[in-house]
Amino acid sequence: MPIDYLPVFLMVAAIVALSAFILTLSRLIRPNNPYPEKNRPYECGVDHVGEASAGLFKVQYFVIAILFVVFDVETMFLFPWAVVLRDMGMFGYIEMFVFIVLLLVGFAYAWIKGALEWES
Amino acid sequence: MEYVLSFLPMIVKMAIVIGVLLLLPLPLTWLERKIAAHIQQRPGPMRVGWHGLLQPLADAIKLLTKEDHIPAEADRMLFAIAPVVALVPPFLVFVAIPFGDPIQVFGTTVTLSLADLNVGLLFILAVSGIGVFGTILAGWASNSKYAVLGSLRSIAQMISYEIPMGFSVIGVVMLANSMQLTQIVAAQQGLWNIVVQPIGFFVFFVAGLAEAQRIPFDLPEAEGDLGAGYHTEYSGIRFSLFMLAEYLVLVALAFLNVLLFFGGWLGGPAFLPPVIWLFLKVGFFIWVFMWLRFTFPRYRYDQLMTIGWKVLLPLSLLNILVSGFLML
Amino acid sequence: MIPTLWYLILAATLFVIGAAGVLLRRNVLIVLMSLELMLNSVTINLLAFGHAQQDLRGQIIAIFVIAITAAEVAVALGILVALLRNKHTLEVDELTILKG
Amino acid sequence: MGFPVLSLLILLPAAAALVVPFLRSTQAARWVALIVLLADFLLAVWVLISFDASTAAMQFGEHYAWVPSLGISYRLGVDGISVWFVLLTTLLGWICVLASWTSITTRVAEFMTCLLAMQSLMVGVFCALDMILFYILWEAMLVPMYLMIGIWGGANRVYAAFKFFLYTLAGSLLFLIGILLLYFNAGQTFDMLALMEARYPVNLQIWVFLAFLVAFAVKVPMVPLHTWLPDAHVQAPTAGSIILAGVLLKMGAYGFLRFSLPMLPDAAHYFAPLMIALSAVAIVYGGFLALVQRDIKKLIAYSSVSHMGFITLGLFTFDTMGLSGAVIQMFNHGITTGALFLCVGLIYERTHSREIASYGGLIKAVPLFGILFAGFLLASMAVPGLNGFIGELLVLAAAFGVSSWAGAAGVLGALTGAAYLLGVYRQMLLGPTAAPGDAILWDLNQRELICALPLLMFVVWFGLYPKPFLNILQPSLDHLMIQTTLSVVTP
Amino acid sequence: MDLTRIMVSVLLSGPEIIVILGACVVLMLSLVPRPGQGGLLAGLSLVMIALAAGMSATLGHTPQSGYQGMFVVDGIATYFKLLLYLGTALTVLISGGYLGAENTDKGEYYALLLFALCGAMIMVSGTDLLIIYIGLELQALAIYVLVGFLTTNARSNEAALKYVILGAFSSGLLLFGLSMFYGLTGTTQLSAMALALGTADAGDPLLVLATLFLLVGLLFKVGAVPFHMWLPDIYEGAPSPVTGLMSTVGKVAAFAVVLRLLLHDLSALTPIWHDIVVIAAVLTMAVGSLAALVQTNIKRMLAYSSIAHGGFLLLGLLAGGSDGQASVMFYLLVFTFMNLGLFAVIVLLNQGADRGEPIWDFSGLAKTHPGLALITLIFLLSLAGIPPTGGFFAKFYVLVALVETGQVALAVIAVLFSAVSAWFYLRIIMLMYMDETAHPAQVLVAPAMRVVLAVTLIGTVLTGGLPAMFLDAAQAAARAGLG
Repeated sequence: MPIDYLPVFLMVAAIVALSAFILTLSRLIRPNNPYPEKNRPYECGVDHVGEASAGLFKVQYFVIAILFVVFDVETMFLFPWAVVLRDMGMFGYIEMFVFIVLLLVGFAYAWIKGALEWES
Repeated sequence: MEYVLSFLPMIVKMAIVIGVLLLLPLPLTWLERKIAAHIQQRPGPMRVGWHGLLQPLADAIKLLTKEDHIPAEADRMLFAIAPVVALVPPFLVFVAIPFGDPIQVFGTTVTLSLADLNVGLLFILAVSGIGVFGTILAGWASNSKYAVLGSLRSIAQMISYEIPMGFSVIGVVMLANSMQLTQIVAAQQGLWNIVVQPIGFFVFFVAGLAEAQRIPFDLPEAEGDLGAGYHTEYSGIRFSLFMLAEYLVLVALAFLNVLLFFGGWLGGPAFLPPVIWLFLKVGFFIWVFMWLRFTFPRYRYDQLMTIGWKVLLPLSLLNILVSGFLML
Repeated sequence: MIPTLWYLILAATLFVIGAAGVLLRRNVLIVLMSLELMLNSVTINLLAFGHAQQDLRGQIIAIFVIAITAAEVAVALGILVALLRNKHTLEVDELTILKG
Repeated sequence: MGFPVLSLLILLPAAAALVVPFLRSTQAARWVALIVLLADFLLAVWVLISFDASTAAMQFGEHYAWVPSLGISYRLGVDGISVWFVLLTTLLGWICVLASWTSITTRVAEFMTCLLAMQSLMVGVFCALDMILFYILWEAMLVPMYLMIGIWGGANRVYAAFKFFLYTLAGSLLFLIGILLLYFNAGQTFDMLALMEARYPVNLQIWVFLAFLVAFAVKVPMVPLHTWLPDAHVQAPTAGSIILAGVLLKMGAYGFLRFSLPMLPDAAHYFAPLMIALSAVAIVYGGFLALVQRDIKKLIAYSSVSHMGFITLGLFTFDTMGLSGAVIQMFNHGITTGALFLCVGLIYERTHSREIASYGGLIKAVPLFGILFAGFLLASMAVPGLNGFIGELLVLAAAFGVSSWAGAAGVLGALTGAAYLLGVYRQMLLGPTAAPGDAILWDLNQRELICALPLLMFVVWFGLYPKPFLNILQPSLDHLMIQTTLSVVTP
Repeated sequence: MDLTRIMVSVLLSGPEIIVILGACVVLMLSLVPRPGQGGLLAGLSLVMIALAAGMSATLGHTPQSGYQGMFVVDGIATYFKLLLYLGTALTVLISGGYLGAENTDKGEYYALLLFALCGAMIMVSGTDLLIIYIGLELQALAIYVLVGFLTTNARSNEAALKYVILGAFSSGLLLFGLSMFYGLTGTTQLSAMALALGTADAGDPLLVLATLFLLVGLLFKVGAVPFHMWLPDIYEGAPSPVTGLMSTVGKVAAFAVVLRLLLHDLSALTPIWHDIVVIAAVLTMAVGSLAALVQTNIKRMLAYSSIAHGGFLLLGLLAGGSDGQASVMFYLLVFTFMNLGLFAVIVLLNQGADRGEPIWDFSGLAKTHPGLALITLIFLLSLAGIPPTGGFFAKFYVLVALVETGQVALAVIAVLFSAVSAWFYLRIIMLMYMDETAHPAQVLVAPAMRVVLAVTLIGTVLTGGLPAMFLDAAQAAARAGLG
């Protein structure tokens, strides 16, 4: 029932309010003395060069992200299946077996292809 | 009025949960430092209060009053939001966690949970997934190389372990025929899941450690090596919100381990109320986490990814197939 | 109970926003997000209808839609990465080798 | 069913067309094409000889199912009209090979393939008794013709080829829709005879007639749609011009005669005034345009427009005289114009000029050529005693029966024709000898004579003794008259 | 769920299972790179396709339904599947040389081809909107990747990205329509939906809206105007064999879905879509024919030509009835032959360093390669619809179906644009035969390519010369499918 989720929303509201309160409180009592040198990004004391957010990163991060997107969604199929597996019996099991085997084919492909190798 | 009153128990419960959770990190930090100290055969904090008991409080005051600076090139808006975003998910997890069977208080039935959702487990997994947003926002908004790299590493780690984590609890759901946590606990009436799902537990436990970014999987922040990961640029109260969130994740993880694999509040000796018994188990897990922290070395990043993808993921998938077959 | 119509209006609004985003925004990533928005509005529609008719089919289709969307995004990002390596841009306007 | 002689007529060149491109030697290609087309001609002669002149029915019929589910069949047959066109086609076929014997030097095998394919398709068109078969052959003809003009034509050949192709294609596609309309109104058959038997509502007839009109008018060509013709004629190689003028133009008229008149008599009558008017315009306009041409090929092309006007004029008088005049004119124009283009081709091969004014006194310089050319020019002028006369006379007589304006236009056209043809005659054949540039003229050799003499023979034969021709034609014409007149029913 | 019904379902989907297994095996084999691996994988793919074709042929025409009415094997499905096998097999054969020339001889290519084939098969057989959607996405996803297969080529990448974005956009539209249909009828299964729609009011604004969304999605996939903008860019950028695949297999599958949805199960909606499709068809022919006139890139030109042909196919849809369907089916068969044949030629000519595919690649071809030029000539004539090639009969049958249902005006428009479209095919013929400059490159025709050229040539000529058997097959399938 939707009403079950009321605490969820209340909780979000409460935490946001609480954080706001704490932050405001801190703002009121803490010192505030910024100057340009202090506000520079941390780089072990060296002058920073270029934009950090515009840099290009190791492609492996993208690969991992894409693999995650694909695999994570499969969880969605597994949960409902797991709930009713007892009722579906062998048929349901075989169905999911085929599904997981196909998933493993893809996984094995990614593995052998080297998508999971972090080094080099 | 009647209608509003019907929400009263819920509001009271929520106040308790929030209050406890907000204060819990204080003793936990003390505990962790003490455990660390004693494992390393040193006394740890001793000055503030008896055996340093008030040390966390002092720390809190320090953090609250410390100057907070925002890097000049940061996205100020996102920079401010990130800690809050990181803080919300662990609290939400506790919305769905039950602390025991319903009890009778003043003649009315009170459930010992904020919301015993019928898809509780899924909800928890989903909500904890939101946690990465806090990380990515923090790293991105800082616009600092250390922070960005740290957040990338952190995210890659979290999402890598989220998959085996999700797969590992499938066996539990299968056994309980439900994703409702009270049902899952109830299904362990005779036998705890740890017995029938050892692989599931192992995967869940390890993946959980990685999710919480605890040693031996604390690479994202690895203070000694990498600055401080995604929250390099944070200080003061904002930093403390991140710390708060991390501790809460730890606690939530302990709860989940207990609820899913160790029978929750069940099976305790009769003289203890189930709730206490649950807390004891949770406390044990928290202690285990801390103990691990000072026992294991840190993995290399490639080892970390290898464990996640090449060990845990196939293992959890196999676990699903085998336990499904055995169950039928 | 929230009337089904509200869901539909929400879905339609999201859909229109998404479609507008696809057609008007120039950054490829935002275009992809807008696509996601369109497909999510479909999911809302499906769930609302399924709920209104007390029919599980709506949820099942929604799951499939989500899964397929994930695959689509995965493919899109993969291609985007390849493109980024050849042409360092995320702007749709700069994809002009193929006139049209 | 008997011996499938018509199929043989069609398939013989087709088979040769498949073989010729693989021949290594150009000489072999020429000889194979010549022999095959000559054999085809002899076969056509045999068909003519064994033709039963006493009946209007289709003869040498063949019928095989082709696409049964759509009612399309392979159905052949000839009557008194089409048998003559088969003869004409096959006659011009081998003449074309001879005419291109030395003038085509590049890609000879491919040229011969085109000629053979054309021949097969053209004979097929005249023999087809199934609408779709007819249409397919009619359309397919565009391709070899397009290639002939486009590859072996003059300087501006590509443009001319394009124009030719697209004009004809656009026209004939509407024809297809018309066929389909008839098909569904006549009970789903493409059998021409059955389609002629069927009766259609006047409204439908009018639309279908218009659709057919476009196709045939382009092919004839009638006046507003004639502009492709001068281009195509001028740019085409000699053989192409001969085929275009000799056969292809006749197909438009043949279409009117075979489809528009018998199948859509009501619409034909309805549109007769328009058609007559257009024909009259074509006669006069074509004639006047021919008058001012300086290029000999263009002149003949415009004269064709004018002469084809006589044919359509005759067809739409709905008079026995007019009809037979038109058919006779069709055949004779085919011979005469083909011959004229042949002559132009022969002289062009020597001088590479088509400028009328650059020639003079050819009759002295090259007497054999001069005599032949003179003969064909006179025939084209419709001088009594040569083949052009009878047809034009019959058409004019019929035209005066319908409308004195049309008749007057006809007479004017004939006079103009006389004027420009005589102009050519005087300029090129008489007077002091002149040739463009420093071209060396030499008289016709044996091969060229063999090309031209049969045509001259026909010219004289039909001029003096057209009786056998008319005998074979008559029953079919009578039948056609019945079909066009009796079917005028008020719905 | 009793066992026999499951077994029947599995049996019915046998061809799909074979193809998927084949794809998985090819994918796995592609991981062990060896010299000559491309040939092996191509061969394996062909074997798998042949097996699936055999299975489909044995399943035959009698309508049989499986997976609780979500999947059907009937006349139309079998016919279209055979067509899909043909198209994919030819593409496999074309690809070998191309991949070699592009130095991207990766085994995944064939696996993706098989995945695309399987998706298309599922589209053809699905009788549930969800299944159709899944098939469509499987096909589309595989083709997205195939379009971008030349990873180092920016054109290929760009085309792939555009295709993903627009493909997903159209999927979104389609899905939105689907969700509304689900809401209105309470089901996604076509037969149940047809029942529910039988009593529905065609004027209901929600229903109209749902139909519109569905229609727009479908028109997108078909490449009909005004949703055709993606086609030229993607055709141009994609590797040539993939373009061939998209223009044949993709079109076949899309039209199979269109036929099944609009003419069969959702025929109750005809009043809503009919006029829109009329306009779309006319515009499609107009834009396709006219825009092709000015193209100087052969693949772009063929993209527009393909759009124009799509317009013609829509006319077959408008004709409806068993003749209309059979005409679309026959058209697609002929189109597969002639278009893939032409793409094979393009791939042949395309092997040089210059990959701009300008139409001048064809100039003077007849001088240096008369045989190849002749074959190309036949394909071009067929595309232009000149008899006696298959293209003529394809268009002819559509016209027959149109006139049969009294839509003469449409037929007239169709033939007019058909005449226009002849222009740009003629242009290539002109270049081949009438251009004086000799074709520079020496073209080597590998054995696989010979097979492709032979098959497509024979197909194009046979469908023109002896169309009876092909027509009968299409008609029989259409009638069996109606039952």
